[in-house]
Amino acid sequence: MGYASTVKMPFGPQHPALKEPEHFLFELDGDTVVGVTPRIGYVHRGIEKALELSTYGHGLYLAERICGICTVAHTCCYTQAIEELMGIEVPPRAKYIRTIMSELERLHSHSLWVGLVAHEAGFDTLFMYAWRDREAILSLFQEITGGRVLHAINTLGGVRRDISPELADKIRCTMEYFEGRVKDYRRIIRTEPTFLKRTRDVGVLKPSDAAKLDAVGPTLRGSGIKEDVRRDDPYIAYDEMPFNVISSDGCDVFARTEVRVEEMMESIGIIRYALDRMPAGVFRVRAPRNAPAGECVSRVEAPRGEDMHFARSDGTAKPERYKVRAPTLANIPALCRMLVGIHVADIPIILAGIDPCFSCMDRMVVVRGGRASGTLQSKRDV
Amino acid sequence: MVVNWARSGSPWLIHFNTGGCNGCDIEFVAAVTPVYDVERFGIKLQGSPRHADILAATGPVTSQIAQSLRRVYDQMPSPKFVVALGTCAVSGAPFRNCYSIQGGIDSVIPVDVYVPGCPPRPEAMIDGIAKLLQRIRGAKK
Amino acid sequence: MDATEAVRLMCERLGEGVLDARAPRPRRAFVRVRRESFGEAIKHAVLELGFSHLMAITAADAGEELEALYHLVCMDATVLTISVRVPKGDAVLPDMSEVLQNAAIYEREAREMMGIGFDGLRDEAHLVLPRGWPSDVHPLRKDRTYDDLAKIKLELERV
Amino acid sequence: MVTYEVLQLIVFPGALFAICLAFLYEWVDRKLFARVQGRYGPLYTGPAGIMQPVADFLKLLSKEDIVPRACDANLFFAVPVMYATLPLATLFMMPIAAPEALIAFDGDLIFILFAFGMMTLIIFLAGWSSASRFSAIGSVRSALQMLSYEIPLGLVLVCPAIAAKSLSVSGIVQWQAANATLGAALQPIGLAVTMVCLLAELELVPFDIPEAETEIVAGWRTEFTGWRLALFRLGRDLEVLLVAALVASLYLGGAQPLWLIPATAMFVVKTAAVVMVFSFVRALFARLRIDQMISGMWKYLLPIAALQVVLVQIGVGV
Amino acid sequence: MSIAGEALKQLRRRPCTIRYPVEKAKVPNGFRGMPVWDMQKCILCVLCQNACPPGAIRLIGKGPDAEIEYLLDRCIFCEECAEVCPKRAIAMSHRFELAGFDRSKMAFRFRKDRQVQGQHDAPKTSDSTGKG
Ligand code: SF4
Ligand code: SF4
Ligand code: SF4
Ligand code: SF4
Ligand code: SF4
Ligand code: SF4
Ligand code: SF4
Ligand code: SF4
Repeated sequence: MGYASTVKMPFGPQHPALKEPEHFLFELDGDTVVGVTPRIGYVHRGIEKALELSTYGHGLYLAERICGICTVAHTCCYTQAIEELMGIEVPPRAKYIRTIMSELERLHSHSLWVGLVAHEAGFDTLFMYAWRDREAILSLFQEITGGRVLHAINTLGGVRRDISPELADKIRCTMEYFEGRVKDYRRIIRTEPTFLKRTRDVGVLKPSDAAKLDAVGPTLRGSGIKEDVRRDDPYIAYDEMPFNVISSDGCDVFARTEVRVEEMMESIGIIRYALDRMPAGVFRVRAPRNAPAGECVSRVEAPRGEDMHFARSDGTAKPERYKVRAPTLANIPALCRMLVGIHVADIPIILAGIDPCFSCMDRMVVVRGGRASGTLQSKRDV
Repeated sequence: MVVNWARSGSPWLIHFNTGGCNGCDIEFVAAVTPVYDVERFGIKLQGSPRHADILAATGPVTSQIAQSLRRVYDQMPSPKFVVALGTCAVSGAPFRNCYSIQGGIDSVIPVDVYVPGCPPRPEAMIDGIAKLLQRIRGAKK
Repeated sequence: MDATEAVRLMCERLGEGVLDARAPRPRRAFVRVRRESFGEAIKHAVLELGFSHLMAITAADAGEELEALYHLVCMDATVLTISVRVPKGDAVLPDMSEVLQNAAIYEREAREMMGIGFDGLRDEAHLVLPRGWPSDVHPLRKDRTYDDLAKIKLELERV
Repeated sequence: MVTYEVLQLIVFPGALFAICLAFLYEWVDRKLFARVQGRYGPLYTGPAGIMQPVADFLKLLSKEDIVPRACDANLFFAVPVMYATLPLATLFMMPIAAPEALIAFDGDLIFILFAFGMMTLIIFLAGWSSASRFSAIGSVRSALQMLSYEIPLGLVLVCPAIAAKSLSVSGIVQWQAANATLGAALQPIGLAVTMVCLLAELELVPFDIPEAETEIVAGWRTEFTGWRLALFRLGRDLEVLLVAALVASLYLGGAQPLWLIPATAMFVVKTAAVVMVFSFVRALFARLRIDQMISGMWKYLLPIAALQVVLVQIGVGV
Repeated sequence: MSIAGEALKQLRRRPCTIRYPVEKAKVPNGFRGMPVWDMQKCILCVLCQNACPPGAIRLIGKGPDAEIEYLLDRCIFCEECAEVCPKRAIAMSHRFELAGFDRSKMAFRFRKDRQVQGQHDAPKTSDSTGKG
């Protein structure tokens, strides 16, 4: 039983490997996956409609709740879009604070992810260590913003709280500690043979496929393509920050892990630089209630890749159309490509490899494979 | 007596995200990790609803997930308890008007403990679970 | 390629097909084209100008018409938004997954949420949104009010 | 006299003692595993959480019992009972309170090996009887895994027997005492191979493939609830004790009194040490994939095990 | 095996766990817990109601009978209300142990002369509020 010619194996919506409810229907031939039908939409909450029905100020809190992991990315993207529509310029100090928050978020998100990928590989001890160390970042968040996960710090016209010199010292101090920890992860993932066995040559995504299927973020950079919105299309204060865009040529789960760990080192560098050079002055300007008619595209490099918001205003206090495209959705075609032809036991680790966060994906996705026919478009190329 | 002691001393949890924003979920997972370590209470995370005593649900219930939630709840052997973690799970709050949201967890299954917070800190979650355990311990046969 | 350059090249190629073209700030270009020139515009941008990365397709409700906005990015991170309008009665666009491999996923989204049909898009089967959601109700259309949608939601719950 | 023997079987060093020890070791394992990860582990159920396994067991007994419609009811009933009683019965062949086990005969080592095989068969039946996809995959994986470790395990386990010229565990313990030596000192390779195979037998990381939570939920146990699950957990704890007792007896001298320390205490100390090594080791690895595990077992472990046999033959021959 | 060094180190160290219900949790200044009202200061201007994104605040009634209703089960602890209040009548307290068995007890009513409370004790305004 279970090993007949091709069997269908459901995966989710409630499954220990997915902390979020999603459903994948795998077609198996023995122990090999021959087809994937993602069936998403379990987390579809209707945020786009809600955003169009709420004022710019209230919408900020909905944008923040597109996802609890990259809230800073989404609020940066939201505020940036609305500020462009309103025509307000954010004070430089606020830009620096947003940059610091974005990078802290990258640290927390990537270390969370290192833990998760370890967990998927059955490496619970590393998972525990990574999450323990992540707490240091969360307490920083708590000190800076008053909340551990949803920060409510970005606001239209700047940020709501300042980073005082004492706080800056605390951040530096935590960075010192965290740098040591990241180096330790780097050593562990590069040398632990069982972990390497599970991640090397698993979930291969060729650079040409990655580019054609428009993968984003570490998934793309793990296939050797150096693209990063922070460098290519600088926003907030990134044009003043020195940092390297990390990529790795492995094209497998291990390469994606490596990219993330190295990015953490870069983030620490950016935070230090920004703290040292933070301009003085106000950190918030008043935002008007209404935005004049207009439209704009706003892009942000979230920890998982490029996040894009499109806003169109009509002169009222509410957006006329607000569109969100979050990184996980962009990675789905590439994910389906990776999942075909692999071993069943590798499914969780490959899924985890793109760091899928469905809550943002479903914000809009309505791709639901039909019973027999429906698969994602990528299936067609396979 | 002994039964209540055993039940309150060995709550096994199953986690179910019904459509939340991940904020609650990562805080819930954080509660399992060293800094909060709910295993102190004997709490174990279970993958199968068949093995669980407490359903820890996060997020507003989307129309699509409602049936799955119901099914997971039905699969759990009684006595079973439900903890709604986070404002969304309590009332669906920021999303409660959205067209594909049914509301809080209690719009689908009965809830024993509500833990407001967006997201609740891991301590607040522990507080909610501890209150539930206390109630189980005190329960008359 | 920078934004003004992209706008200029698009206008040169499409001529009368362009209804509106702007480059409001560096790295952002908006070009609105006539329905007839739409396919040509996308192909030109993707294949000749190098805007090969499709970020997303936004579907919008513009009163009598529906609008689809294709957000394309090139290597220099310039975002070119090509938009096209179709009347509500005949809201069909060609499927672009020939040139943009990941277009289908966004096209399906646009169809589900806004009711723009895509000629040649497979996976016609089934409806959007939660199970049992009526296939002719597109929640992002402006004429769909919250109360209206809430009624559908209530019906779903009863099932 | 008969009552005394019955008492021995039921209370000490028989069933009751074994069950208590098994629960204690589950606690030791969880506690140590948690400490390695920088956590406390169970803390509030009993002093330092020591009653945790008991609470788990009692709670499961008091839970609702669900029998899935699709499953085979008879098997579904029999499997948990067998799973708990088999290791318990096998434990009677382990010297616990004295160098002589309650049941000792020449060849009980073979029986123990057979019992390990049986455990896997029961697991297979368990997964198969519950008619669920995850359970089925779990049990197939379990059987595949057994095929790969059973042979090296059998090979290395006969080495102490060859050295002691006895196929009885008690005999091997007594031989070690008589020669004032330890199996571990004579056959370190054998000990290492045994430990690896037993990690696989117990389905611990890196070989917890049949229970890989992130892949197939709870593997073959997915569908079991209530007292059935309680018995599975008990059987599992007893199996850990059995394995620890086996290692302690064959390689660490087993239940021999040392000066004033009684045999039972030595037994407890040695088995506890083995359990702690297991839980420490399982914290250090990632899970392997089933094909990697099987090929590793055949490629590396089997030759090493064979080498050990040859070495022992040479040692005995000389 | 490469994690063995760290693992051995852990065994010698005390776990980093905060033994929460036994030990008290430490909450930093500025933490956004449950908002509390100082009705002495409130002028019933409704700005907080308008600012609240999930609609957790409502003004009920008029004149001397007017009450402010605060719905704990809807609040997302965003601090908008405290920020917008012209009289600084709202402050984010440090209270986060808000779990309850009954949702109907999660509504609070505040009146200018007295405070009608739900399940929780009257939040004292001096209660370790973030910003005094
Ligand atoms: S991938 Fe990340 S966000 Fe998604 S369920 Fe897993 S942990 Fe949560
Ligand atoms: S998933 Fe998207 S379309 Fe659906 S409600 Fe959320 S934001 Fe709106
Ligand atoms: S990818 Fe989406 S769901 Fe995941 S963390 Fe980012 S915004 Fe959140
Ligand atoms: S309560 Fe807040 S953090 Fe939790 S799921 Fe809802 S929005 Fe996210
Ligand atoms: S407090 Fe401000 S908003 Fe309220 S009535 Fe007075 S002036 Fe107007
Ligand atoms: S904290 Fe935010 S959600 Fe809560 S009452 Fe104040 S404004 Fe409303
Ligand atoms: S703005 Fe307020 S009322 Fe509107 S959807 Fe958001 S939370 Fe609900
Ligand atoms: S904003 Fe302040 S003064 Fe106005 S009603 Fe609210 S609490 Fe009272």
